[in-house]
Amino acid sequence: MHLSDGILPVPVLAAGFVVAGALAAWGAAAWRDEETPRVAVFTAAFFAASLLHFKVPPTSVHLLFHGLLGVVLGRRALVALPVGLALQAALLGHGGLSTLGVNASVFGLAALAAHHAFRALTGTGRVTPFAAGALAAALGVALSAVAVMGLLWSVGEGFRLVAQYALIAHLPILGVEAVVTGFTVEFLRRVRPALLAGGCP
Amino acid sequence: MSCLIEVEHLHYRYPEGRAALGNLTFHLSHGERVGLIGPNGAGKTTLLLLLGGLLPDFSGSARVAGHDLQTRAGRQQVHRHLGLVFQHAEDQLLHATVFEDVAFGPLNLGLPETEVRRRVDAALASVGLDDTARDRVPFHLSAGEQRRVAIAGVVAMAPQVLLLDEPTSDLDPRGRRELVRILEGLPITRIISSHNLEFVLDTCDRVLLLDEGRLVADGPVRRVLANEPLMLRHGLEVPSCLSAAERHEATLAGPLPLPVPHVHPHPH
Amino acid sequence: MSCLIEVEHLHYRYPEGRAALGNLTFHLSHGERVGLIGPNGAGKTTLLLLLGGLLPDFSGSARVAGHDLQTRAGRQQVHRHLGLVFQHAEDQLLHATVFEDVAFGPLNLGLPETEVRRRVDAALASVGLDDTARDRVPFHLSAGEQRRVAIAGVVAMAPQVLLLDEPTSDLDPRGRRELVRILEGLPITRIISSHNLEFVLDTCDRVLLLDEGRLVADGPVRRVLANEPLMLRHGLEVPSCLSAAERHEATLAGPLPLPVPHVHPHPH
Amino acid sequence: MQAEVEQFARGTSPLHAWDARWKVVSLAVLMLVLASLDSLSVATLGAAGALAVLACGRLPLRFLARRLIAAQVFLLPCLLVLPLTFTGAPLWIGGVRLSGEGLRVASLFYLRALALVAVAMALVYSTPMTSLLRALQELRLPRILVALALLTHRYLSTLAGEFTRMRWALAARGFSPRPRPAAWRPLANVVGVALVRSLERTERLQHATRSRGYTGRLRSLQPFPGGPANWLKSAACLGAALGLWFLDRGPGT
Repeated sequence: MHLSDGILPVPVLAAGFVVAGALAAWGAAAWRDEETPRVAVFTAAFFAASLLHFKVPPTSVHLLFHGLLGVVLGRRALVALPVGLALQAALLGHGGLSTLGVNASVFGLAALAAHHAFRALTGTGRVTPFAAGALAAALGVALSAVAVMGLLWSVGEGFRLVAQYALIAHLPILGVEAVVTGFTVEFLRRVRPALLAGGCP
Repeated sequence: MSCLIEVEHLHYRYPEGRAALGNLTFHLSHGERVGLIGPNGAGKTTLLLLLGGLLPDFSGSARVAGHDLQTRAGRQQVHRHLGLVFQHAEDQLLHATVFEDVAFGPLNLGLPETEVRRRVDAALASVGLDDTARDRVPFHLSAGEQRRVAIAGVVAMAPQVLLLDEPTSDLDPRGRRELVRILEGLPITRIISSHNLEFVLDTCDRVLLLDEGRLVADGPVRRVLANEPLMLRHGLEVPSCLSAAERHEATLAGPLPLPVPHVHPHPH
Repeated sequence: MSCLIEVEHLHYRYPEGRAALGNLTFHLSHGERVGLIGPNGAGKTTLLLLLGGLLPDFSGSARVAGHDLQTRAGRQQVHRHLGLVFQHAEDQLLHATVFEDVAFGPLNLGLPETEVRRRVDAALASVGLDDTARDRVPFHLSAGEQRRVAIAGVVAMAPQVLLLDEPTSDLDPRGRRELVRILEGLPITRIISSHNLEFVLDTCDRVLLLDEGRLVADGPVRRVLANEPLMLRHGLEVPSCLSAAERHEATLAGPLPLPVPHVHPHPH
Repeated sequence: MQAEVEQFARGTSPLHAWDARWKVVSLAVLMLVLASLDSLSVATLGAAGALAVLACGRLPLRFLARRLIAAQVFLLPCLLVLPLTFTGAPLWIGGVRLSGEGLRVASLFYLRALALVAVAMALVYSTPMTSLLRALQELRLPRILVALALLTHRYLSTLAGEFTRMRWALAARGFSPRPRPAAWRPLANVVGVALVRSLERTERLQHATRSRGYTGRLRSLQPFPGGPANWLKSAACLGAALGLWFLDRGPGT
């Protein structure tokens, strides 16, 4: 779930841009031109995921895929996410340009956590690729849900219910996204294992 | 011979409003082998997608194996009788192994496991893929092998009619020869759209010529393809393997009479 | 005639390790019109991409217009001399209007504005697209028109040699005829990879036959294409327009000597 | 979708004719101020101003309405809850106990969101993507972000077609997209297939741009429009932002 325009105070928005900028700068270090297509494809996938809606009354939620981006792109996801979010805000009106920094930071850190969780899980050799992908994606969604809840909570006491609702609305996303990411990771491992070999140099 | 596909006064517009098919009428019976030819943009692919129940919102009538494609139920059932092989085989390969991919259709039909396995084996054999291919990744196969997996995936559903869209477009001559051989071994009603007219000559008896969404000729394959003025008028050319005598005869015979609608009353 | 492309003992492996090109040696001079033929997977596209400076990490030597493709600088400069038209024209279209798309290459060359405009106009005229096409959206054009925009985008960079990968694969016979006419009007050194051997006959003088990444024949187009045993051995077939006499002669002449020393023909 | 947006971005309104670099900077400052407004009356003024800026673009109303609604789908439900959950002076409307403070905060947030979305739309829908990226490039946005945005945006236009074909392929083999656990694997496979194919395709796209001499720096024949009109528009925009800011901190506080 993206944080929309209009709610967060300016200092938080500004901090979001600073953090996201720093993350993107770190994420883009030692970039080789040959990597651009791979990152672009997953950026596009992240963009398209937000078009897959399902209803959670009274609103509707959509898939996020930042866990998948983290699993596949590693720290490159920190570059992909702001670009994907900017395109979502520009072309679809999801999220917002003013909250771009905050959203990119939230998703970026969650993606990074998903990446490390995936590496750790597959490293043990006792977990199937499906389970590793599913758990990593679940962790990514859970972390971003907690972050969104925390940010809304911080806005003021009137937002407690909204914050709780935001957390609950993430549960179906968490379930669907874990399963879809798990199958996707399994598919990629069989068809293009090089994609999962490691995020970046 | 009973009527398998009945299309009458079919009109279709692309979602953006441009006319794609205009007043199409033709019938197809069990056992016919039909080539669908015409220049780029003539509407060949659109017609095949429509017959496959994938495009709603057309006007006129289209029935396949008794299913009315104007109804949602009809469009959802038509895949039980009609197998559609897409132009780019890659578009059709959705699984991580050849076996899973070919089994996908039969599983969706709700068949029991033993029957699914039997069908997959038979389908793979019919397209000349042996057991070693079953566990391979479809995306790692050559264009010709991918095409064969795509055909097997459709054949395994045991359709009454097979629709192939430009099956030769990414094949080299060897792949094309193999495809002709495979189609010979599949004794099934078929519609094949193709720019490769020699391929159409090898695999079809009857030809429908489309141009700008309209049916401009419908007749025996050698007679249509040898009609030089007709072919040139619609951006095609007579295959060089047709003899001068055939060309002369076909051209003298003049324009082909289109089967007139209204003469076939509905058998229902 | 000076040497424009020099390839010697070229080896290339795909990133996943499979051999793509093995011990390739050939030279190409200004003004030559070369067809690149061979079955699917022979390495034709890989060779064109490599000559376009897009694949590093090969072994052996490859020079285009004096640029050594083993060096990064050489690969980055080669687009000034060599124009590459991709198999799927759509993959080459980047901009929202035809004009902007054709101007993209000349702008990247750093040319002044008036020169860019002059080149775009000339390039569009040379592929038979008129002024009304300039502001159209490339993605809404037909396959044939897209192909022409793609060629114009490369011609506008005034390359010394034009590389076309499967330019006929999605064209109907009319589109193919137009492409032959357009290529006639572009008096330029070229390499055309194609499965359509009649097209190769119409547009090339010399032919390189690749199979499994190796050069198996290099000679005058009619002599190679008419050599039936050679063609069949490599999954191709003699175009039906070549006369029986030509076939007989070419076959009698036997295997073609490869023109460059150090290349060992492979046993079959 | 992109084609539609691109088409609108090629209009001739005063907004379209504004140098994209000045436009990005001026509207960014305006957005910063709009996001910071705390007074309900100033926020109303800000939202009206933002809508006026958007109106300068002379974009089709239906299109704008659709986008405005899409942007608020996620926001409105949250705001509707606020008047019920805030404590403070109660306000009885139609037998429901509402919080006056909650209403005020919800309205303020709604107006701020409306203003921000309107300005963002004014910027994005009056600037072709390549001009926007070129402006960001001149404003020193890192080369990698520009290159990545260009390639992603270009690829999005093929992605939709890709998904349509795969949906057809599923339907043609009798797959029904009803949501149920058994459908998840095929759907995930579609994602996987789309990714694998997209990768090959995007690699070809990048090869094609590199073979035409692109090194990550966008160039264009359409220079950014110059002249005093640019300065005036930017001055007006910055003046309005400054005015809103002062009003918001005004004598009231």
